[in-house]
Amino acid sequence: MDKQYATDFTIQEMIVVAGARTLPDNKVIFAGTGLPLVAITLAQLTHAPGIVPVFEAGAVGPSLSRGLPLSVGDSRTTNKANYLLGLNSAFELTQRGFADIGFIGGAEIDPYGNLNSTMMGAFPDNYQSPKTRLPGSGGASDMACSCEQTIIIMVHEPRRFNEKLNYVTSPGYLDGSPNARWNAGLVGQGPQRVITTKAILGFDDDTRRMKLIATLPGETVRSIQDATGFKLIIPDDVYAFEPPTVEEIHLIREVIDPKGYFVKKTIKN
Amino acid sequence: MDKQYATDFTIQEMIVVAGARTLPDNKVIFAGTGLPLVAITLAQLTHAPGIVPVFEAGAVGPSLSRGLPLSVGDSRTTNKANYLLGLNSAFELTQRGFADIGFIGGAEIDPYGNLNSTMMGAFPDNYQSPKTRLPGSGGASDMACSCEQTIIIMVHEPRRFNEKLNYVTSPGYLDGSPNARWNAGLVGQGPQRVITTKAILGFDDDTRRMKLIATLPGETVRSIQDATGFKLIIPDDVYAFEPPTVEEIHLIREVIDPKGYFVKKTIKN
Amino acid sequence: MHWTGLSPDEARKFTADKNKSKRDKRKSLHDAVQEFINDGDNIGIGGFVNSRQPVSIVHEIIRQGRKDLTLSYQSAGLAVEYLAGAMVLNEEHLNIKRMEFAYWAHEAFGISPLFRYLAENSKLELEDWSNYNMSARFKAGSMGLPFIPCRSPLGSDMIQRNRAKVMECPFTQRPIMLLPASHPNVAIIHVQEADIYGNCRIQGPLFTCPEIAMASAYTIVTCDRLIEHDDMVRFPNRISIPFFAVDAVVEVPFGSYPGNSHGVHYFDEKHIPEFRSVCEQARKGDYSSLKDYYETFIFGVKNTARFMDKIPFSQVQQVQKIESGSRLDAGFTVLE
Amino acid sequence: MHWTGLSPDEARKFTADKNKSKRDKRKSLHDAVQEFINDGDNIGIGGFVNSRQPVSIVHEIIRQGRKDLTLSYQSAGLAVEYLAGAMVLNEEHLNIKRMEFAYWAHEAFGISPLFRYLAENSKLELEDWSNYNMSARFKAGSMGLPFIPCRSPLGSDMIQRNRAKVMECPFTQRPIMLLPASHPNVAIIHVQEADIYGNCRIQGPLFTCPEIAMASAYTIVTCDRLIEHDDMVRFPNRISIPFFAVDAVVEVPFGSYPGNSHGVHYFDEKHIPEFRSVCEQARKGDYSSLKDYYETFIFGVKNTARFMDKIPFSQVQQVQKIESGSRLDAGFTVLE
Repeated sequence: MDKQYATDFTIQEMIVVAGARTLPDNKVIFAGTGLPLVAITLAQLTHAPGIVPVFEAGAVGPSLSRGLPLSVGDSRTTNKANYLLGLNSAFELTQRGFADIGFIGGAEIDPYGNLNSTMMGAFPDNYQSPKTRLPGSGGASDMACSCEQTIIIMVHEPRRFNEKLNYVTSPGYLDGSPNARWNAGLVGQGPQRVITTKAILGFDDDTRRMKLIATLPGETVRSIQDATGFKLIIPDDVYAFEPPTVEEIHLIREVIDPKGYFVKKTIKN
Repeated sequence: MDKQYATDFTIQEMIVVAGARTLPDNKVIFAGTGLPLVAITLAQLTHAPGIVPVFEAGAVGPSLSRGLPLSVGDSRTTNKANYLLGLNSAFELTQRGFADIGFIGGAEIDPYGNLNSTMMGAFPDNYQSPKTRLPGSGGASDMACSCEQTIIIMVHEPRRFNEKLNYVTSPGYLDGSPNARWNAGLVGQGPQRVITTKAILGFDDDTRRMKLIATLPGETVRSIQDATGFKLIIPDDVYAFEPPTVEEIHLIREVIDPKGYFVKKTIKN
Repeated sequence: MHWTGLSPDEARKFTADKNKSKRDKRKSLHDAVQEFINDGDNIGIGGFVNSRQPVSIVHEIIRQGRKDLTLSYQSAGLAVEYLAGAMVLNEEHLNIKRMEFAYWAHEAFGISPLFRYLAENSKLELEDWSNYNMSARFKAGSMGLPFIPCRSPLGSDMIQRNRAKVMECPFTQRPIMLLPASHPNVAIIHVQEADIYGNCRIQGPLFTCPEIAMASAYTIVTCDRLIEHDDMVRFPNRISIPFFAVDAVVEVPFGSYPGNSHGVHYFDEKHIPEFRSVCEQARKGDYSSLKDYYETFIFGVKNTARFMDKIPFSQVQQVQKIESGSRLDAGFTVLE
Repeated sequence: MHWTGLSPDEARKFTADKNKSKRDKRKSLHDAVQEFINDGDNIGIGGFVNSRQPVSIVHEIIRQGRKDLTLSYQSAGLAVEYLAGAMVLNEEHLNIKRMEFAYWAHEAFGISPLFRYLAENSKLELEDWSNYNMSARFKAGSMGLPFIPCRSPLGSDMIQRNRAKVMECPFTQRPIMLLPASHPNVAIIHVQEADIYGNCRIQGPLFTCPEIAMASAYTIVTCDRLIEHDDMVRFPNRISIPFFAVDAVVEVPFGSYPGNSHGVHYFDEKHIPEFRSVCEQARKGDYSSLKDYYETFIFGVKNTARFMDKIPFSQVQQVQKIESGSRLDAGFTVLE
């Protein structure tokens, strides 16, 4: 059967498709709230039915067939779960090495994959009166630290991609120095992929700085660099990412998030 | 109704009766294996139905009406329990302050209520080839450390009451110095009573050395001191402990331990 | 070291001295809040975001008013938003002084308008932790330990904004974080089922409710259903919080509404956005809708039963329908 | 620091690199022991004294023979006594090198004759811990922490005989013990119920079985009953060990006999004293009864089913009768 590509999709739908396709089958995947939740569900419904989702509130390996959870702690995360205690148990098994991949979002990122989800404004000086106070770490920083790998999903805008973060909530490769994570006492290997509304990005093996891997439909190397507040490494083998299929967009719109809880028509800033 | 005292009882039966009577009602009592298990059951059947027993294997507040447990981890400890996880949970709630009294046995004791249940022989020199290897701490040392108070139950023989222990397994008042337990980092207050086959003993408030409180039937101050390997403090108000009643002996023999698992006819050394 | 709530040594002594007997602990919600929650308290909040949050207890705290509260929790939505709304309306009646927390927002329902409002206007003393940090801090408290080690988030700026210490592990010689225990003065917890002594049976994620209850000096529990003690102790493995860690038990059906109580009812996907929207208006400077909301749904009602009377029946039916299933033994409602 | 089994960093890497997919893990007991237990291994032993000890796995280890074992457990009876008996009979076939433990005896059934024999004759390297120490060491391992703090037994001589460290708490300035994590090479666990993927449902005390399974590199589980996966996941709150912490599942009815399996059968109050008595004779220098016992009940049978054939039926009936009751939902057998 030939694949049919969708011609009408939003950038949020694109990012969910890109995120889902990045997830390998049969791995234990610790999913943060928001778009990761949608992408993991899409992956399960397409190429990766053997994914074992873990939610920080306690559910391990549930079937997500009862509707999109509106929270990583709600009833829909618990259906046919294979383990179900609480937050401590979920994070402990992650610290122990049972979570292959952490799948998280963030509001601001730097070239080393460090993330900010705490505040915009001068830190530490204006901590008590930030320009914008964000919701806070939640479990994202724990996943970034202790899942064996992390995949980051975020909106691609210049103001979100900065050489220096306002506040480091979730550690990536820290200052990029050799073995920086090991030396800091971290156990996971760090971010492998950053999936944005414009590109698939990775990290250079030596410098640990962000590099472009693939351009999403409608984007070019130039448009992506222009939307990034720091210089990206652009290897020779950058490729164009395969567009969403009709089936993928159908699943997102009709099956996974019909009410548009996480996948909005437009992205609010 | 007048009390009828038993005329025929063994010293093990006497010690169980003395132990049971020492337990206050409505307290959370962490019971070690052996005689404490029998005494706590007798207390529940007589003056203290509101005792909340805790067993180290996990059971909290069970009804002991299904027969004497042969182990602090067997099925009979779990009947109608009010909490039932595992060893960590039992010891954690003890460390937290939820266990009012720990009720433990020991093989050797010193004047400060420190207990040995590890080995007889020269320590540390002959640790690898002790004269007698005992079963080991089990949970007794944890109870001695972290229950708010402890009650000790043991056979009264000169070789078991020594000025210096072969090996300190379960801390009492350590060297007896002021605040020795607090200074060592311990949270519980230490041993309150030592119930033996001959006497009820306590500890002097100042010196923390063992003092005689009551003589059991058939014993005198002299016979007790003679059976003790160190000098006891003998206050003026030592009294004769009330003998076992017919009802108490009946309960032990016919209801609680009819097969004589813990309450043997004779005591083996 | 600066302790909020009780220090580990104070908490140990408090619990050791407490009456831990098995006795009927039913009280009215009014009396429980009156007796156990004081001005200046550090309150440990159960639930997770908008699931099994102790909404009814929070409404009663708001009715009574309390000052200078410290709120300790990992991730919260409604419970904290309701307290914040009361503070925005009248700081003299109720105010939050400090928060030790990881996340305050509503996930799919959006960010917290009042968190932005209060934080951006310097109204709160904030201590940043991760979800695991706060969960582990309660766990250390429940275990009677002064601290617990943790491997995250080493390398983050949070360490500058909290009381964790980084030390070299004496066994591996690698850096490790030590998190100080949390011992709130009072825990507020909603569960599906409890008995009159305080034993609690939880279905679905436990979140960190058992740890918060065991760590705190006092614990107030509301439950959707009060069940017979005999039924409770038929299944001891199902008891998540033992009676001696609980001080007051109140049967409050819909005690976590409009949030989710697993196996009882789902989120009210209509009421939560409505409440959030009046909060958003307040953030933008228009307090009138917020004031109306509080007068209608909190100050204007005596208790949760009267609060529920104000919710259209079809909405209540809908949240129950989503979670309906077969009620089996041991307190499990299984959706087929 | 000298680590037995895996170090925390080795254990983390081992588990991170492991295939954690949900797949059928049924094996024969012979193959499971052959594949996962090697000479020199540190073995984490589940159960508590004589309850839910992995007796059938131990019998198979004895049949196959293993050298230089380290045994890690809190309190054990039968499992360790059986291994010790094999060592006493033929050290070339099986020997215990080291034990990290708190208690080895049989409670109501008496002390362990073979422990006295081996320890008093310098045959074992011993590390003394308390029950809580060993439980907490497994817990630290299961949590991915290199150590866990503990308040007992501070002040004891055990600290001279183990690898705990005492430090000043940086928050309270009081002394506290730090216990190094335990990561055995392999955990051997018996549970009442498991599914083919390795999910385990335990009734009664959990002991430290979940922690040992999560801490170890490999886990072998025997179960009294293999149940349908669909039944298992209807009650996720009842799952005590998740599938990805288990490497082999073997259905072995009476896998902990002659010990107690809660809700399935009680102790065999006849067989345990019989076995203990042949051990006591060996301690006193007469090995013939011990040899007969092993030839009859272990070497002379292929598996646990054939072992049970040697037990008088009336004895089997009796141990089951004590634990008979109504089997309800969620794997609970409730004695009425």
